[in-house]
Amino acid sequence: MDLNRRQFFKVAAVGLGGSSLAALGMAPTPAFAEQVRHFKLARTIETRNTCPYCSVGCGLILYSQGDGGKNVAQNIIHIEGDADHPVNRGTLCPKGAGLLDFIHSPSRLQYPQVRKPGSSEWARVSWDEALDRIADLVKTDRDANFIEKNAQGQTVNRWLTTGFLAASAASSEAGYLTHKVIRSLGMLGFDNQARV
Amino acid sequence: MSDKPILRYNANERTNHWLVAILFILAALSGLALFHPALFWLSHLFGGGPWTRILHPFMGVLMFVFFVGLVLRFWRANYFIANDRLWLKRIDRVMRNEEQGVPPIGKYNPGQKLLFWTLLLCMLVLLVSGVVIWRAYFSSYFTIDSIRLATLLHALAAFVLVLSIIVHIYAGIWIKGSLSAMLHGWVSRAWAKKHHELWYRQVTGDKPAEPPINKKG
Amino acid sequence: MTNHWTDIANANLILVMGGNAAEAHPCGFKWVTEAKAHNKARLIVVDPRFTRTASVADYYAPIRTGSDIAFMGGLINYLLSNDKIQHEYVRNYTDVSFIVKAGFGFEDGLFSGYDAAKRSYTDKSGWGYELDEDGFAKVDPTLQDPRCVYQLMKLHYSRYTAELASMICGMPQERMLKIWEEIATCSQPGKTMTILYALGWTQHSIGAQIIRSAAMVQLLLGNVGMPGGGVNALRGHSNIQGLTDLGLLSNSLPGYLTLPGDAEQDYDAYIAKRALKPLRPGQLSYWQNYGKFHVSLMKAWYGANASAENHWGYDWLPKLDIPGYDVLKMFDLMGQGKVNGYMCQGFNPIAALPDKNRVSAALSKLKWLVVMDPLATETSEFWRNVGPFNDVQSADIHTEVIRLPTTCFAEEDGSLVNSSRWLQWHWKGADGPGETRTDVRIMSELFLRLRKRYQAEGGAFAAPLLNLSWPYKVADEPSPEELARELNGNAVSDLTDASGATIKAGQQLSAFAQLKDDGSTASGCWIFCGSWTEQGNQMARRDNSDPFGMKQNLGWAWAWPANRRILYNRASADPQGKPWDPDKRLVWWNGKTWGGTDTPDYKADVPPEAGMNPFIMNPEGVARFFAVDKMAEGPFPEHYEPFETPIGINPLHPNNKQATSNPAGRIFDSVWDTLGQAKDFPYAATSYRLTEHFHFWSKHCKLNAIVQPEQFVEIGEVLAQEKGIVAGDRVRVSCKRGHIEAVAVVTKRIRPLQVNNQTVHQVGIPLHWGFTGSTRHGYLTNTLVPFLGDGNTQTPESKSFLVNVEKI
Amino acid sequence: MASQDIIARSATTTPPSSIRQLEEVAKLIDTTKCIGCKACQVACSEWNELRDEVGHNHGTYDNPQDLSAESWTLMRFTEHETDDGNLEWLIRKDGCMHCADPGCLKACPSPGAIIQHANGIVDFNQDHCIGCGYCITGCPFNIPRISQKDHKAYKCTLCSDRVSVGLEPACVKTCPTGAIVFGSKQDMKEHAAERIVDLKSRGFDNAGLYDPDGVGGTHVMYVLHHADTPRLYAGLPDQPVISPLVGLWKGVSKPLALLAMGAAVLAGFFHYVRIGPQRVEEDEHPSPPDSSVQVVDPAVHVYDPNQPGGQGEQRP
Repeated sequence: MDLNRRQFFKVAAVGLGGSSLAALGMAPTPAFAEQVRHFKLARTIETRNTCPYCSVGCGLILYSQGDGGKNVAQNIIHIEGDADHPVNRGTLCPKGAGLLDFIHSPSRLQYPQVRKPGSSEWARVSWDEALDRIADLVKTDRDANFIEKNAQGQTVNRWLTTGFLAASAASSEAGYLTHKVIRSLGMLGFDNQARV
Repeated sequence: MSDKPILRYNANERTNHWLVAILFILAALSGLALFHPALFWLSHLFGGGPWTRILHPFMGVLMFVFFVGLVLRFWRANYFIANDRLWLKRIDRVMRNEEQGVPPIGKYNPGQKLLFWTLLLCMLVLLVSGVVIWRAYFSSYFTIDSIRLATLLHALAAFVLVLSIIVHIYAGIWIKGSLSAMLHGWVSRAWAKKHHELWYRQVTGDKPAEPPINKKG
Repeated sequence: MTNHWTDIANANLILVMGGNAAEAHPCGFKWVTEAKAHNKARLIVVDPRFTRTASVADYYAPIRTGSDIAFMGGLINYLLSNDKIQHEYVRNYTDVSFIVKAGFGFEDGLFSGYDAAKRSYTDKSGWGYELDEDGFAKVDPTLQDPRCVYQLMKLHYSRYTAELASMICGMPQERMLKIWEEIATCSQPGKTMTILYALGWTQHSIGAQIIRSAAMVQLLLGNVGMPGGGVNALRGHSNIQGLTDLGLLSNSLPGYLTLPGDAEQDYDAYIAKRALKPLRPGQLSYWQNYGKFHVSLMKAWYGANASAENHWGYDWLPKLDIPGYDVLKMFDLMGQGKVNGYMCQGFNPIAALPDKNRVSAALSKLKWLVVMDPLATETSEFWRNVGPFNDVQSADIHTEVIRLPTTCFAEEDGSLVNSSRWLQWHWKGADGPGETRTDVRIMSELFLRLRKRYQAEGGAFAAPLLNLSWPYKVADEPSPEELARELNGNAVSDLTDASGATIKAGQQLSAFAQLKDDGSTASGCWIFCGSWTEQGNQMARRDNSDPFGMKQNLGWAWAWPANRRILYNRASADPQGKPWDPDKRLVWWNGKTWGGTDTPDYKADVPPEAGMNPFIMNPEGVARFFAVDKMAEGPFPEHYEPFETPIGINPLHPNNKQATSNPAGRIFDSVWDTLGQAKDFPYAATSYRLTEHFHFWSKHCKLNAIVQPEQFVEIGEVLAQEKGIVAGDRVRVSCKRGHIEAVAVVTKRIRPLQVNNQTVHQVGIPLHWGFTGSTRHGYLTNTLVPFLGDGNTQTPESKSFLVNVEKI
Repeated sequence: MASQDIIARSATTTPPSSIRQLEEVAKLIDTTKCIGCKACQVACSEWNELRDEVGHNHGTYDNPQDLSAESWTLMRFTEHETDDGNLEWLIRKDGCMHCADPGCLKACPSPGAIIQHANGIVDFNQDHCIGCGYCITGCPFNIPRISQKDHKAYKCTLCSDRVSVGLEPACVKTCPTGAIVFGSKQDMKEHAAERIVDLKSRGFDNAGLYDPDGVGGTHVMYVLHHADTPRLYAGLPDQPVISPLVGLWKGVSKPLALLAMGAAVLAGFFHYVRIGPQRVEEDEHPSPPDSSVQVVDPAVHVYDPNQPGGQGEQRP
């Protein structure tokens, strides 16, 4: 097959037309002023909080998804420093900046569990089972080992065979109530993390 | 003189050539899409930018593989011979379709031979540099500087290749009979005698014709 | 902190020693940066390692871990012998002129009254002042009396020459002197240095005395009570200050009240012993009000059941037969099988306490263990075999473990007390995951169940449980608001306060000055009184204005006591009541009353000429260089070697083995043979935290795991070369108690030190890894820490022990 | 500052709208205040919802080891001993410099995959990214990374989503010591000037600002104690420029090449028009081979140019 002049012109014309057509029709429309990523906090709920880590006590703002309506389970999607806070003025250290992963950590415990003596795994239990069991264990030991009077017959009202370590990040209210309860049991083996 | 035609390319050779040709078109179009913004629309022929990026290197590698096939078939026919130098000197006459003083040449004229070796060189450069800038699999093994150099060489080789192929295609259009030769393999004795006389004599055993007085084309 | 975070910006010089503020408290450290930027302040860092704090310091000096008293003692000597002290301050506001009893003595590293058998000072009778006939301490304002505190102190520290100090600390002498010189410039009135420290000072067998020595330096420079001054403990955890204030300690009650001992059978004697009378004329001695605080507490706890008749329920409080059942003591008893049950609320003892293997063995002896935590802690899984990281046999561990999921900070309302003593309220942002419950609810439900059982079946001494006041609207989950109001306190019956104003029964009190010891007031923690008044929740205040530009922010949240931001701030003014420096004004006398940029830590209406001194909590009215009988080791800090010492002797007392390490340190008999010798474990190791992680919590956060994924130890280039260790190698760090394996970080930042004419290499061991969480599993670093501690605070010596290092 | 007008798009030959006079923003990183706490790393990943792999410790404080599609910034630590024997721990926050003359944008073949905002932010738009990696080739600071998950290029966006609503970038907000500050480029230069005065007073005679001209200045600048030797800071380029190779590749060569190709086609066209095809004077349509007659198949007559007769004798 050979091309004569006319045919050759045809080919050329078609090629040209085709390409310009493509250029017109198929070329991507340049998207101007495109917002690459949209701002995600536009309508989140803001809650004031305090960093639970060190004792600088940085102000936090928790941003949670949902407007607080009846049908929403607020979910915290972002945490940022509180710019009004006189100490941190909005800043956060690497620990505070990563707090979102604390709240949503795969290590978060979800329900009460018991590990039976000698066992190598957890068994899930209900809160009532767990708390009743603990109450029984506590009472049994206290009743068995409570010391009302010492050798010299002095009133001492102490209980030494069970101990309690208090949290270092629990709120003062929780700490106070814990102290109130623990002392009412006469417990002395009571301490917190102040030293370590 | 007999008018029995001569088989210039057998079926395998033709197939091989057209495979390379098709792959070249695809690689070239996808390459050009990434080569200059004005041609980016070509990427839509391949299903968009990412697909163009994904397909181009595979098409390139395939083209190279088949091209190797051509090389194995034709490299011996592309040695330069004595006449070639004169032919090249008289290229202007060739361009003017004059045969006055244009020496007879073998199966391939020096232009075709030059093309052949240029293509081979370009293909090699394209392959090596192409591997270096192939992000999905290989780039991580090379330094940023070698990648930069490779990118430049790749573009350069591609440019030369495209240019050569344009010449090649036009030659095919210009020299009547060569396109059909590559399409169904046969050329007329007259065609062979006119364009590749030495080859013609070799394959037919004819003696050289007495010196012509003059010829018109 | 005597001062607070933002106040650091007022400093002219910042000494970070025994801490690593930039890494452990980055957002507080910001105010150091501010002081540098806006106050031209200089930053000095003294640390065994060139830390990230050191990377922005103006002067850095390396020091051998545990030798800080030698440095401070040398500094005291330098200041005294070069007369670089704030004379007027020292003369008027400290005890330098007090005459010490003849019984006091110091010989060959031991103070008078030592009982070698008991390893403690059983006779502290000499550790006090000569009293005159009116019971006031004798003083010599000329400071010439050889028995006056000034002369005794001078004598005591004259031994701490620069040569000796440098030899003990392994600190090049010229660096030491350069730093001392810089510090000495702060003896000018108005030029202040702040000292920032943390566990790098507390976690030594001599921790409390190191801090005293620093306080003495600050007193000599007149920097206590001054803006940009003070001795500032950068507390570790978000509410550890609050829990200490609330007395969650073996021997404490809320507000630094203390439990009685067995001998204190008589209630009035118990109060009298604590309501100290002034030791000098005209002094306030605020603890005279102890009774009011105590009665108000008991009214808060036992309500109507606490009455004058039953001494406000005095017998419902347990009495101590020993100084205290602190956590070390309890785990020692546990190891002896004398403890049956244990509860851990947000505390991970197997990772936090010294000698992991000992702790693990102790826990295995428990009948039952309850863990309340938001996270899966190592303690709750101490029975699980996790290969080399926790190589135990679950089947052999017969402890029943109950694990209760709790909410975290974001899932509850409440207040936290930061290091600045600020009570800050926070709000709930979302519900906790799964079935999590608040600590408040768990403790309430537990208590109500116990009370029900005691009501039904009786049992041992049920009275305190049955009489405990539980006035909460929702009994099994009291609201944080109710508890906060109870902490603040209210009027039980109508009363009139000092100003004559009447407070109706049930109204919130506005200040602890209103507390009474007749049962008409209740307050769960007297120092928190004022945090939730009739005006509402003061802890939730958010006015961050700073009208005087002194960075006091009185309108932000609420600070105990009485919203004072800087303790002893009366000392920021001279005896005439004028600020030492107009640019550093906190409080001053305006002719009628005390006031200023901060709430006066003083009786507001007492004129300067009355001669009442600034340290109103001390019966002396002044600050003490001489600690009288308050410290276990003696009235003056003395350098003792760590229990595991790399040099074997105390260069101050080379010939007295008793005085090598702290003679009154806390150590149990069973621990002695777990201590290593330098010949087997030649390197001085120190453990510490990294800025990327918080204790053992943040390793559960992917974000933090990413930026510090795997356990490592830091080794100096010289030692690494000796040992053929290159960065990235795995090494084994061992001591007599066990070993860990980790990646080696080889660094220029730890250099060999010349100590007592020998080369001492130090090894740095961060502690954030364990066998639960999102980081790569690691060994619990405290495997290496000896099970012993400070004689006053029982704080373990996690900061200096001996190890060996080998390439694996 | 909040405006996100686009003043340059990759692979776009016509200028975008650029008549508005907008103030340029800049992030200033003060290495002399930086404590290397990595808060910026964490805040960046938190805000941008990135979670890189939990890697290994390789004997340094640097973690992750290098930038990745999921780590857009990181601290690089260098222990440097000065001539007077003092130890310095030089810590540099590495990440996109947001060049005024961005090499990545120059190299990118995909229209709109890389855009430069009027406030100076250089941003990647993954919707348009084709994953070719040319941006990496073009970047003088070796910043962009291709994700092996989705084969798209990623890097610091200077939190363009935050800046567009008037906020500062996440790393700036979080920086505990104020080592990272943000504002108009002018203000940042002034702030840097103050810092440099302070640093000189502390004995850093070579303290200075890093705002390299080679790339037309940057919208992320450093204050360095040793501005005379930026390479001390984990190989920060002393004189960054877009590689001449890239310049050649993406510069004039491209239009010229296109021109040449076009010219070649036209040359052929006009050659055909003017000189026309070469025909063999005989029947244009040779009769199809008839098998009865002997045909010549080169396959049995291998042509050898070196055989006698191969050299056709000269014509006169």
